[in-house]
Amino acid sequence: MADLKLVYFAWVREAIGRDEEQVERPAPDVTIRALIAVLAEQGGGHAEAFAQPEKLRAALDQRFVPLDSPIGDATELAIFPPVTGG
Amino acid sequence: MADLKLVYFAWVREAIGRDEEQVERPAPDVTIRALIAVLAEQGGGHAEAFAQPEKLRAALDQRFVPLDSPIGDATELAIFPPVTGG
Amino acid sequence: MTRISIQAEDFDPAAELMALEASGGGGVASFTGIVRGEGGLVALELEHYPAMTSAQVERIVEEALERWPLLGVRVIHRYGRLEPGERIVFVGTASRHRAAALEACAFLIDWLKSHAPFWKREHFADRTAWVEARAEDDAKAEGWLKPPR
Amino acid sequence: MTRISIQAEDFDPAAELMALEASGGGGVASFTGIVRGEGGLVALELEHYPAMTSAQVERIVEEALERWPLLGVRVIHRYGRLEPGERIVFVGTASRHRAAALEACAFLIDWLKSHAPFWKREHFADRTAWVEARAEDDAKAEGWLKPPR
Repeated sequence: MADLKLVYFAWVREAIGRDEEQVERPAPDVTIRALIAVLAEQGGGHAEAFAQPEKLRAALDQRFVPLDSPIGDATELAIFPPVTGG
Repeated sequence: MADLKLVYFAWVREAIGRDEEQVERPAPDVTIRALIAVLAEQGGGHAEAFAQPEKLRAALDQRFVPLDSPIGDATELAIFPPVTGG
Repeated sequence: MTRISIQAEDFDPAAELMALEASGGGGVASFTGIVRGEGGLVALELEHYPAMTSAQVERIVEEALERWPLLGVRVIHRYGRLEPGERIVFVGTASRHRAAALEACAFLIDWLKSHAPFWKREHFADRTAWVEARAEDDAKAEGWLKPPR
Repeated sequence: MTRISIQAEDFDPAAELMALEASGGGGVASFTGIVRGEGGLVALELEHYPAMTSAQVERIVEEALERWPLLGVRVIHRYGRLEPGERIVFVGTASRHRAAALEACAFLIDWLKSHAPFWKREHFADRTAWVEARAEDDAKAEGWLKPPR
């Protein structure tokens, strides 16, 4: 199965230094929270961006979901701060 | 003391056939309801306009008041149907 | 900026919005009432009580200014003969806070519809009829007697 | 008539109001959000999630259409760099019923402010800062989970 596409917005994007990247697809029952914990272990921008998961929100295939959702077979996972509207 | 000026609107005005008239000022403690009962006794348009007081509203010197308000020393009494806005 | 007009002439909502946008607020809310052409209506005729209307509208605008932090209020109410599709009434509000602008706009239009001294007559091809007050409108306006949300 | 635009360009609220007035409703409500220039703000920068924004806004407009008898809905949301006094967002609604137009307008702007995937960064002369989400906005939007008044 294809890699998982991650997209980042706002200060998450800035901390990581890129607006998207491909990562190796985890097992379908791995949650978003578990995935970003693994990514944070890379250190650097990922560690900074994912240090406080309570400040993060996520969308799977353009739908808001809780961080504890399993990634399943989604093709795009977005990680970002709470939205601040218009 | 000067006469009391009565002003009429909408179908009250049409029933009476004029938009204003002067009447002899009643004693200050006479209520609007009592005054229009007397006027209705004239018959004709006044009788028609004032036949159902529950369908009438009033203003004394451009302030909405209940029909049971005494006329006091007001200079203008308006009688009209419930307003129907814009 | 507070401005009230009771007039026979049409008005330009665009110009009113521009003026409200310039009042420095974060949000501008507006409501424009239009004559509906239902049931074969040919025209609506609005009669009002000139000596009372402006004073009453000024009072309710003052009340809105007390309740909400507004930077601008614009009220226009037409009278006379209006055909379907014509504008009858405009309420525009500007505020730093969107809820204040929206709530004050709703408050003012509810009041105008239920308490302003206007009477409407409907003209059809074969008859005319005075519009009767609707209890519903009164209920809307009374709702505002509670403190604002 | 339902139309949604997510765009960098400015828009003309007047033209939007005219289109809504022509939809045959008895009332048109609108809200225009403007960039406030407080605290020395030089510009606001709005970032969004394009693949998500339009789909989300379409969904919430559909919800408004289910809840209220609307004849027209217009939503415009800008992104990019905006200076104080510039328009950010527009919501316009038309309905035969003024309460429906006003409530749907408030519902849509509350949702856009609290749930649309936009992020704002404030630029000052000497620094920039991402705006933090306000619990208040969430509360406004959650209020709509109750049935409409």
